[in-house]
Amino acid sequence: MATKDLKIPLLEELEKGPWPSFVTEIKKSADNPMARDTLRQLEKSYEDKISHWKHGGLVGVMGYGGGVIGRYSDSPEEFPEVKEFHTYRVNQPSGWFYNTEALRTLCDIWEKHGSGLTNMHGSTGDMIFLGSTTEAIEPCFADLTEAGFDLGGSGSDVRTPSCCVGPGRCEWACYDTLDACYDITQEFQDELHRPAFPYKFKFKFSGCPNDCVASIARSDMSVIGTWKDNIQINQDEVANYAKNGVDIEAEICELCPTKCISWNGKTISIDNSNCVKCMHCINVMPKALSPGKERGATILIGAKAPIIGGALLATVFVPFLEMEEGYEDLKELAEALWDFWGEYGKNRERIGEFIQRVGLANFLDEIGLEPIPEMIAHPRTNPYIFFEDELEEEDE
Amino acid sequence: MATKDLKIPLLEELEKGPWPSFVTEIKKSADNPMARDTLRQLEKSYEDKISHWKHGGLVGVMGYGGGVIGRYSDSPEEFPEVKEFHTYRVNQPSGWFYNTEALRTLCDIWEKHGSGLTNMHGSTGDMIFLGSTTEAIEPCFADLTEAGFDLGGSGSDVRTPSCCVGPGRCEWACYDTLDACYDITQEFQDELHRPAFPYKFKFKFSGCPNDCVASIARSDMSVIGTWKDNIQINQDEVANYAKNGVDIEAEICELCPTKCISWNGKTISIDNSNCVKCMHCINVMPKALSPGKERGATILIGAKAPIIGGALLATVFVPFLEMEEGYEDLKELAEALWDFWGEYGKNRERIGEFIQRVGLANFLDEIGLEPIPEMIAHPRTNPYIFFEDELEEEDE
Amino acid sequence: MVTQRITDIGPPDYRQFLPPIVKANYGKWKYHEILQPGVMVHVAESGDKLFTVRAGSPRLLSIVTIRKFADLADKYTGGHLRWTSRNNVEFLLTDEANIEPLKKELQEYGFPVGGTGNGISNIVHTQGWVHCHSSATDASGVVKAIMDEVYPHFTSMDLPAKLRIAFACCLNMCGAVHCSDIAVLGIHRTAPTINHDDLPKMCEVPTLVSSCPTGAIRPATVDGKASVEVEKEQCMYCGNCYTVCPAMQINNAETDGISIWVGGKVSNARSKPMFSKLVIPFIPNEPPRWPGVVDAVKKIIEVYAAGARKHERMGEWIERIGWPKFFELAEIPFSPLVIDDFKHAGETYNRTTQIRH
Amino acid sequence: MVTQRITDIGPPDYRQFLPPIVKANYGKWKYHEILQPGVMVHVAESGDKLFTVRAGSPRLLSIVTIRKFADLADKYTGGHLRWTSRNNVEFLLTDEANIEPLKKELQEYGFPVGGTGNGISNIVHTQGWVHCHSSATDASGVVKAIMDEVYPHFTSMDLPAKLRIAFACCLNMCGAVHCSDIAVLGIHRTAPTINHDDLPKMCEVPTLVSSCPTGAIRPATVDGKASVEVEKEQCMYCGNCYTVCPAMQINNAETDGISIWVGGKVSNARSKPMFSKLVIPFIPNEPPRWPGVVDAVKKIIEVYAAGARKHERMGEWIERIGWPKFFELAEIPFSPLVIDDFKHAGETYNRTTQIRH
Ligand code: SRM
Ligand code: SRM
Ligand code: SRM
Ligand code: SRM
Ligand code: SF4
Ligand code: SF4
Ligand code: SF4
Ligand code: SF4
Ligand code: SF4
Ligand code: SF4
Ligand code: SF4
Ligand code: SF4
Repeated sequence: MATKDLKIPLLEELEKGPWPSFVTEIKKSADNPMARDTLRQLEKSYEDKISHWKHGGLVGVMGYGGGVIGRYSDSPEEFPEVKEFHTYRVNQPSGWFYNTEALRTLCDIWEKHGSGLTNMHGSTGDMIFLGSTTEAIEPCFADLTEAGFDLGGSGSDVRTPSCCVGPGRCEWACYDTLDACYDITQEFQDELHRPAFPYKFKFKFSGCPNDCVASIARSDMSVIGTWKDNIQINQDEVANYAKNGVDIEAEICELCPTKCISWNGKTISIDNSNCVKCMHCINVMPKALSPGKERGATILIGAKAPIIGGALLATVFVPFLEMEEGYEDLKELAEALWDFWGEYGKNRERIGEFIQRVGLANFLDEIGLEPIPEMIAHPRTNPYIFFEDELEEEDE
Repeated sequence: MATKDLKIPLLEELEKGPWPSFVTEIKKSADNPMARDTLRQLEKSYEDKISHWKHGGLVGVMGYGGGVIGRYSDSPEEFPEVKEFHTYRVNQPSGWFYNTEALRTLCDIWEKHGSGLTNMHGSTGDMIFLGSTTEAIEPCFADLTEAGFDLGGSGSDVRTPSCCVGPGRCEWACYDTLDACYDITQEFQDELHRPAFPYKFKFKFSGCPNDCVASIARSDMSVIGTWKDNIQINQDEVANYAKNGVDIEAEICELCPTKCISWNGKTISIDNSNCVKCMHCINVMPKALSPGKERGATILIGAKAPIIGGALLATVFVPFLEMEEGYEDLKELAEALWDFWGEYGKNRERIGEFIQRVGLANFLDEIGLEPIPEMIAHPRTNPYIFFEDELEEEDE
Repeated sequence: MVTQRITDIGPPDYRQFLPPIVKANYGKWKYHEILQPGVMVHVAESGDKLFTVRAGSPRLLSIVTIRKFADLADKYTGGHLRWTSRNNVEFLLTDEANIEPLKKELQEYGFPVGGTGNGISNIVHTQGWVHCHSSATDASGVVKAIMDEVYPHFTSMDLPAKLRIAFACCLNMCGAVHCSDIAVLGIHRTAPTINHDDLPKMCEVPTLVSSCPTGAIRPATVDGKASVEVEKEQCMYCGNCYTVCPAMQINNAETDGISIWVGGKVSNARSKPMFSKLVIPFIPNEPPRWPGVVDAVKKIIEVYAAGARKHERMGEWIERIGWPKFFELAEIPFSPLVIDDFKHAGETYNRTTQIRH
Repeated sequence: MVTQRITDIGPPDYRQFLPPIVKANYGKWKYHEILQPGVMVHVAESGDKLFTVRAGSPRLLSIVTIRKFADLADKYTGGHLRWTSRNNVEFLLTDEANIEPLKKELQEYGFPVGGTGNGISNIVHTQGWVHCHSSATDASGVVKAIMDEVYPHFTSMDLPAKLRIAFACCLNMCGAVHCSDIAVLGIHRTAPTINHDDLPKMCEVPTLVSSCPTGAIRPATVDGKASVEVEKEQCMYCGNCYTVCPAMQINNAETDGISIWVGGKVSNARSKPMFSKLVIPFIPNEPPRWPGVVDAVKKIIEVYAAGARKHERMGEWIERIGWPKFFELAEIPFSPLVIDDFKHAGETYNRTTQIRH
């Protein structure tokens, strides 16, 4: 490999140590001049402790408003090969499942059109193809679609949905996360490729309250599997866990958030009416316990990172939704949200912030959802109640 | 009594039932024409469901800015005797202790100058003398001071401090609430009688974290007794409680907020380093447990009712203060607060709201208190950190 | 002349009012016991015993009654008595034999003995139509109606824990109801009506404008005079403007009424102090006996008494069972108005899947 | 022409990529066991067993490595593999005998097997100086330096519970670090410097002005051109203006650096999801190996590992022992900057006497 002449002593410090090194990875692609200049410019950042990337003019695929992030070196003379260094967000398959054939095809395309560097995967879930010229965009896109791949979202659109492995491997999946993610992604191709919202909108699908795609923290619509009926118990296996060293009282009963499990030294019993489906007992004894049989999902709305008003976790909108194939209820809900937010949301106002601005009760009223106590942690503590509307209705 | 001719059928409904009736009380004073018209006007309010009082022009004692609340009937022709119906806030003795001589003197003064109606006591703590004319104010005040009583606060001043019964009767008093309340009241007579703050400022003194004067919810400076060392345990008495039916595991260990007590069926043991001095275990077994010996108080600042920005509970400023006679530290702290708030607080901005507006860290800096983790429930979750000041200091 | 006026003497020194037994054992109490509802003994390290007999009071007392209390105190306590932070009267005895006769006389005079331990004590309350200009309802009357109904819990100690009821007649919350197990709060529901004739005479427009927490008040010229106007959609009927300016009439016989809040507490015992939360946004004013309010309070107490564990305050119980269950048990329809929409509203939304289905 | 372009096909159908054993047992899994760090078995109702070998990855992968993974998959898994939500690679095997050879080859190639159970998995992270314009620090380099140090916790499962570290290079928090056990966050600490020449050409002033969350940006005419000025006292260096307008340079080699946050979580297990809280406001950028950050993270992990009970996540442990104790144990000086002063700051003040003295 043609890396000897690269003077990157600082970066090479990061080839030491047991964890696989991203520097080594970039070096592996160093036959590619873009990768070489990536390393050289990065070494410069390591020297002077500042990013040397600029953003700027829109780049992208014809007819799409997103999927490519434009990026330019701020020292194009010094690093001509990364003068333009755009990324592609390539929509990953549900659950990040691949076969080797697909992977090799993707590698070939990226060898042909870009730096040969990727992120597997980006934080939203896409495959990130890291670094290509403006010129390469359209041909690369053609090759991708030819191979059955499409771009993901960027800008004020539906972002690439993602999901946990779910029924593909996990015994706790309370609905088909892979299918729901795929179905929703397909349904909203137009919304994904042609930004028309006040700001981005992210879907994430987790099969159970463990929330392995962190949907409650970072998706505008978070779909988290849960169940309604009783936890399924195999008492023999409970006894086995106890025998094999699980301290059921300390590790399970005491940590149950509603203290609804009890252990008599032989069997456990669960007051399911007080179980809040937190998963903890099931997590500790997967052979003995499983979620109930009446399964569905809780739909939560409005999580986001701090910009602008502070980070938000998602809020319960639908405590329990049966996740039937086709997901019509989910789609209708999404569209109801978008209608209202699309009309009244401010530019760069995520839906979570919008809900807070207009007030949850008003928002629910507008989208036609019945307010129920499950939507709140507790009722208001301040007496600043807007009665006017109600009184006007009484008058009528 | 001359109550037969009073037509107050609605109010008389409130003479029924086992609880002592305020209507009966007013009737008892019905020889007094003001009390009669109070009943008549109140009956009118009961008929038309609205208050018939107005506030308005300032009334008061010469040289004082507070202590008398002006009140006028909105129907003076109909109820001439309550045309003027001002209240006096008479500063109660610490802990609301009286002897019969003092009570009789007060009754005589009030018979002479007012309606004969009182509140024993007002929510802040004062005796409230309910209803007198403007003319009566000065003579009544003269008689009160002659008898050793003075007016309490109203307006933007120090309000009448109050305290729990403390060492006067309660075994849990961690400092001398009665003395502290009296001392502070005497110290700040000028601040109490001559409003010069942005808004009211209330002191309340509770001898232990049970907080029997609700100071944490409704005083700008809340002084709550606590201790530093180990809870004193009499294991024999613990055993007695257990024998007499206290389920120590369920009623105490499980309800301890930090689960720092354990019970082996015979004795309890407490991990005092994790005890948060909540009082619960002591409350349940007063014969067996008592607060430690190293006693003092936690000082909390800024509680208030909802107007304007929503209600606030008080915030920890000093986790532990030795409450030595003279209370110099307390007085210094109060004055430091008033200096800063007095200068920068907005009109009608309670100190709790002011602290939130300027930020707790800035506030502490201004009054010269070291910030410590005990002052916060948890560190910030948002990344909006103002570094500028710090960086400027580095520059210097 | 002026020099002869006595001022700034402050309250009398409490020491002169302390009973001798208190002086002797000041700060040296060992433990206490509740002997029966309303009767306690505090035992000093010295072995001395102080007995307390606590009587309920309507707070609004005539001097006739106060003198009667003085008579009783002279007869039974050596002239010593005190009031509590919840407006009950406490007779401080050293002779145990005096307890029953005193109780009897008090009860005959109409003043029940009770209010201790795990029961309901007196309702902390405010002025209402008896004295305040901005009250959305009466205070003493509502309190009387409720106390008549919950009376058995005053004279017994049969609840899981203390249950503190407080009442305030407007959202100034002079009773500091905001941290009560059950708070009964008078509320206005319509924007103030402006008396444009009086306003310029009585009030300063800038002070008035800035008194409004929501910025609903704007300067306006009405009939050539400097007055204000109120943006109704922004008004939340706090009455703050009325307190600053009497020409902004906030009281409204048609629309004023009462709201019910639950689950607050003050003590630091077990759980941290908590605010009360709104559960019933509105019940009309129904003088003289407010049946709607009384029934609502009674129902809440019943379900609490039936459901809570020993030592569990209202708010602790509700946190354990969850708000959905509380609304269900108390048979209170869930009103969208209880969903917060004030400054920190977002902090009150449910942000977890932990739900009872 | 345009009609021939393929668009809006979406991602390929995942079904084509599922291993046969997954297709056969789809949604019919019974339980799983972690056989050793990085190796799990999922047992289906049918009795079928799916073995997973999880390997760590720097996320930034060359196609050379991806092809190597493909080779390994062809050799050991019938061509089937997946990535996880924390950017690890999972090889999906049916033949238990292939586990050890695959592990060996992976490790030889430099990719450790681990990341399961009660240990540290891969660090979720962002672009940093490798690709993003607004990064206050590098991402991949900091992550590499930390992972080298916490490596033993990746290849073992010796912690009380899962410990999730996340990294983001600016407060846009693309890594969604805000709910992590330990969050490492790049921060700017000075207001943007304005390029008044470029600004009028590149940006719309109204959009720019309204992009600032604190209202620090005001329109201004500079050298006769429409530009903006920044009220420094109001700026909290969020970089929002820079994202909207490249002429507002937020990066600053002197003052940029890293902050450390702890105690967040996402799962609904036991406790509700929680945000991470700031404990170290600033550590300077120290490329190439960021010793300050690495040491801080290591120390926090050490005290957590020593103090937490089984199954207790970082935030749950700290809530149990209290924040004062955490600062003491972690030997972190308490900075006034960790005291909140943003919108809901008052909600973070301590409003109880419950204190460990
Ligand atoms: C590539 C990626 C980071 C990564 O290394 O993985 C990324 C990169 C950028 N994000 Fe992000 N975000 C990425 C996932 C996220 C996530 C995580 C997620 O989606 O689960 C978040 C937090 C969750 C959320 O949406 O709130 C996130 C919150 C932001 C924000 C703040 C949004 C907010 O409402 O708070 C911005 C700022 C903005 O929108 O202008 C932002 C903006 C950006 C921009 C576009 C900066 C810009 O304005 O140009 C970054 C381009 C970097 C580059 O040079 O390529 N990025 N961004 C992630 C997308 C890859 C993918 O498609 O898979
Ligand atoms: C008399 C009393 C109620 C009672 O029946 O006991 C009372 C009565 C009034 N209060 Fe109060 N407050 C009384 C204790 C309280 C308390 C409780 C306390 O002090 O512990 C509070 C809540 C705690 C607090 O201070 O936050 C309280 C919070 C208010 C407020 C709201 C203040 C705030 O910052 O939120 C106002 C409004 C105002 O200041 O304009 C107010 C205003 C008023 C005014 C002066 C109304 C006005 O603007 O004219 C009331 C006069 C009523 C009248 O007709 O006499 N009153 N007020 C209490 C004083 C008696 C005494 O001195 O002992
Ligand atoms: C007399 C009084 C203090 C005073 O100076 O006036 C007082 C006296 C005692 N309180 Fe109190 N408390 C008094 C108002 C309060 C208040 C304030 C209030 O109610 O507005 C509180 C805070 C209430 C709250 O949290 O909302 C209060 C919270 C407590 C507690 C904690 C209860 C809890 O578990 O949350 C105890 C401990 C207990 O009862 O086990 C307590 C215990 C006690 C003890 C047992 C203390 C003692 O050893 O003497 C006293 C008799 C209690 C009883 O009545 O059963 N006292 N106590 C007040 C009587 C009011 C009344 O007439 O009913
Ligand atoms: C593969 C993956 C899902 C995927 O589709 O990619 C996954 C897979 C599993 N998770 Fe997860 N989780 C995965 C990310 C997550 C995340 C998201 C994250 O880390 O960003 C979370 C939320 C973390 C948080 O709360 O901050 C997550 C919270 C859990 C939990 C709850 C832990 C807790 O007690 O709080 C469990 C239960 C357990 O481990 O006992 C769990 C359990 C599991 C199980 C045991 C489920 C199963 O039966 O297969 C899987 C193996 C766990 C293991 O690694 O020990 N998984 N899991 C993700 C692996 C990431 C990685 O490479 O390390
Ligand atoms: S979220 Fe639940 S169903 Fe999905 S992988 Fe995690 S544990 Fe399994
Ligand atoms: S799932 Fe959670 S709440 Fe339900 S019984 Fe198990 S530990 Fe308790
Ligand atoms: S606050 Fe404490 S010391 Fe004071 S009376 Fe109540 S229990 Fe006793
Ligand atoms: S005082 Fe409270 S925290 Fe301390 S041991 Fe007793 S119950 Fe526990
Ligand atoms: S609560 Fe309101 S109406 Fe009642 S006394 Fe206080 S200020 Fe007046
Ligand atoms: S009642 Fe309150 S909100 Fe309405 S106008 Fe008056 S001050 Fe403003
Ligand atoms: S966190 Fe900030 S600097 Fe890092 S990739 Fe996201 S936007 Fe860019
Ligand atoms: S960095 Fe943020 S706070 Fe500062 S000027 Fe820019 S947008 Fe405003």
